[in-house]
Amino acid sequence: MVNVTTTASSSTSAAGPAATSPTHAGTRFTRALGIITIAAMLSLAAFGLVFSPADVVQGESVRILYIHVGTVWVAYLAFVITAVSSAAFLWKRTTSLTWDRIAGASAEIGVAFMALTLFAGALWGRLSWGTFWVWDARVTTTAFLFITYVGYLAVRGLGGSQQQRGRRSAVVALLAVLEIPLVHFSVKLWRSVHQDASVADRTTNVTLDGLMLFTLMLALVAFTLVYVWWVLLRQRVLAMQDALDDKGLDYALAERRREVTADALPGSVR
Amino acid sequence: MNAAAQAVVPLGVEPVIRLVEAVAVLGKFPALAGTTLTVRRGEIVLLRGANGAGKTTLLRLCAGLVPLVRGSGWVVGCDLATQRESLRSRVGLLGHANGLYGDLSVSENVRFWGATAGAARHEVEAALERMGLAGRLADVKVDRLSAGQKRRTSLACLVARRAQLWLLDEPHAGLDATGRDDLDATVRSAALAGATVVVASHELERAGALATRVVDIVGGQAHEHAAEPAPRAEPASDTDGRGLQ
Amino acid sequence: MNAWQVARLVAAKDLRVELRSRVVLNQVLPFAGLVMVMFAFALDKDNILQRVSPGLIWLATVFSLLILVQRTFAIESADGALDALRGAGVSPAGVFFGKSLALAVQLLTLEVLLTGLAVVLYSASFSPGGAVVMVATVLPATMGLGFVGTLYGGLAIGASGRETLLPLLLFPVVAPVLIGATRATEAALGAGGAATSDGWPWVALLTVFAVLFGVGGSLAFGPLIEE
Amino acid sequence: MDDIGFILTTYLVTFGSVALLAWRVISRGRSLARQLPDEDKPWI
Repeated sequence: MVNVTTTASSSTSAAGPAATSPTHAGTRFTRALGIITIAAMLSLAAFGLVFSPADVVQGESVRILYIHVGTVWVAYLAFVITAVSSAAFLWKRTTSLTWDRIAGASAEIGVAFMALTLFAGALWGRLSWGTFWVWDARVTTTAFLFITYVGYLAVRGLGGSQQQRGRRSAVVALLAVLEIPLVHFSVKLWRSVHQDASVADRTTNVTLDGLMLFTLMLALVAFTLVYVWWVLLRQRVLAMQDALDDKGLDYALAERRREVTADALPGSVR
Repeated sequence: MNAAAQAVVPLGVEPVIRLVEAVAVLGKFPALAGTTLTVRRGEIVLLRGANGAGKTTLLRLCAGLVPLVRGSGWVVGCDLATQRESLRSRVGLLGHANGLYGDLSVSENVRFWGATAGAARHEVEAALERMGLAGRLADVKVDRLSAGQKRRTSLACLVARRAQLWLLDEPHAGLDATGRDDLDATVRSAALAGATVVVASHELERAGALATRVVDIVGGQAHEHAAEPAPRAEPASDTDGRGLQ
Repeated sequence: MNAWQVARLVAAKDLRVELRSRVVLNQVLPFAGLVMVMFAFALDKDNILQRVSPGLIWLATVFSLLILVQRTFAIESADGALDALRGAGVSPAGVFFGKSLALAVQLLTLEVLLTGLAVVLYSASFSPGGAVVMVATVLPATMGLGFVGTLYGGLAIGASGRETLLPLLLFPVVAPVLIGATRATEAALGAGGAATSDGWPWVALLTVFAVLFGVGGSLAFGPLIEE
Repeated sequence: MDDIGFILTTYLVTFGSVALLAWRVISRGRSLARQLPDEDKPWI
């Protein structure tokens, strides 16, 4: 988080007389958002670790839950946004790749937060259930969701033209939307048949007092801010990446055209 | 450049291929760097050029297999930017790969590819006959064939597809003398029947004799050959523009 | 040519290639059988094999699916035939259904063999009602696997030649089939004391899966194999 | 004390990852923005 601070403060000084063109992807809005985000994250750390009390049932381990719930919320939000932007991209795919980039940026942070969710969830599970992993329907679906979107990111990296990348990955994202409810439903049905694995129901009851509820809300807000800030910036970076590829094409085209003058044309007059 | 000269097209006669400053890329490499080319119906155009000049990409662009990145283009009346799918069934491409199934026999392959274009059984037989594959070879597995025989089979598939526009990429490669004669005769009669043919070849003697016009491809661009042969008479009948019947 | 004619043509072609080359018969079937035997070595405990035999049948099927999908697209990419299929301008949905159908026929052969092996090796047995559930399970499960295999195979192998990407894309998607088909087969075999009628909800799930991916795949296959 | 260790690990890993992600996107944005003219930055 320290690095965010550096950008936010140094960007004003970087805009000296020589550089009217900004040398970063930020705007006044994202910088302000970045500062608010840092504040929110720092206070989340303070409330989550220090100010909020231990739970009556769970004890100190409830502190992990703030992280766990915050990240899983963002991960699901990110995947919903990916699906919606993919549909929007296919809807009007003729021109703009913006929807494709938003989908990609959203999926990237979704995968990262899903990994954090699984990590925090495993540690929390060890503390309160005595086991890192349970074959609970929700946990299993989440793991499948994670792998599915790792696959989605791999498809984005397959190469080819920008339009092709957009179309392919949008189709894969929409297929994932088809897949997730099926996975969830089948896993749920499976678990309801096998009652023995209902360890997940044993100690999940948390009694939230006011400060704990506040901390939980703070976690949701803080992680959502991180998500919004990151997607805004990442989407711009991806746009610049695509623009640079186009520039590369311009350069390569000029190079290619120069071959004509370099090679003597066989027996032709121009 | 001769873009302006080529853009002058007789009114009412839509050219089979019209490319204006077309750009196509392979990965990030601009294989076609602003190609302007017009081909009219019944022509046999020879594309010459060094390896990597962009001949193959030009043919694949015209076959609707490579997307148009910049510029504009129309092939057999379809816009390359928006109607790639609908142009494909009317164009036949003989690429570097033969597109054959090695475990199937020669006749099974030709029948399959003919069927994708809706060819009847007798048309498939005729195609096999024309490429000299009707006899013993017809039932041989493609895996067992020599390179030249595979090329013949691939050509027979193309003939059976009865395309309006033939795009041939190095068609002579690997063929023996009779194979080349068969190929040339096939191409000529297809053109006479109203099909248009674009050939990319290094075999300039062979292909040059066949062609009605020569276009040089250099650095991903097209340049009309100066010594253009006299224009062919416009093929008479055959209004539906099909090749061999 | 409409999509159904294309599908018939492509399916007939794929099956004829298989009849000529016998790759599935001579290599994939023995592989699947071997997997069943290896399971017996690995899980050699009292009655456990009989209890887990439904899962083993479908696990072996899913592993074999991976090989079958690679094979069905190796046929297309060996000599640029997939390119030629795109170039021929035939309906992509037709190609999708054709290849899925051919894949399903090969899978079906495999499943019959695996079920037979489970009966022989793991002493599994069917009641008459169980046999009905089994048939009702195998058909939608096989179609679903065929659709999903063709769809992601076309993306990973057909369009880009990335065979290593295939399991990553395929396995999360086939999870519902693996779960559903295994539970339904448990019901059919009465493994672990399951009642035969427990199988029907799973058959419904498998049918929904097959229909969804049949429709979704026919729409998505074209864009996925396009350049 | 398992609890303290687990809780601190969770917080460290989470905040560290978020910081790493933020740093990555900022530095990438900077290096790309330097290479491109203003017309390629529509958000300005």
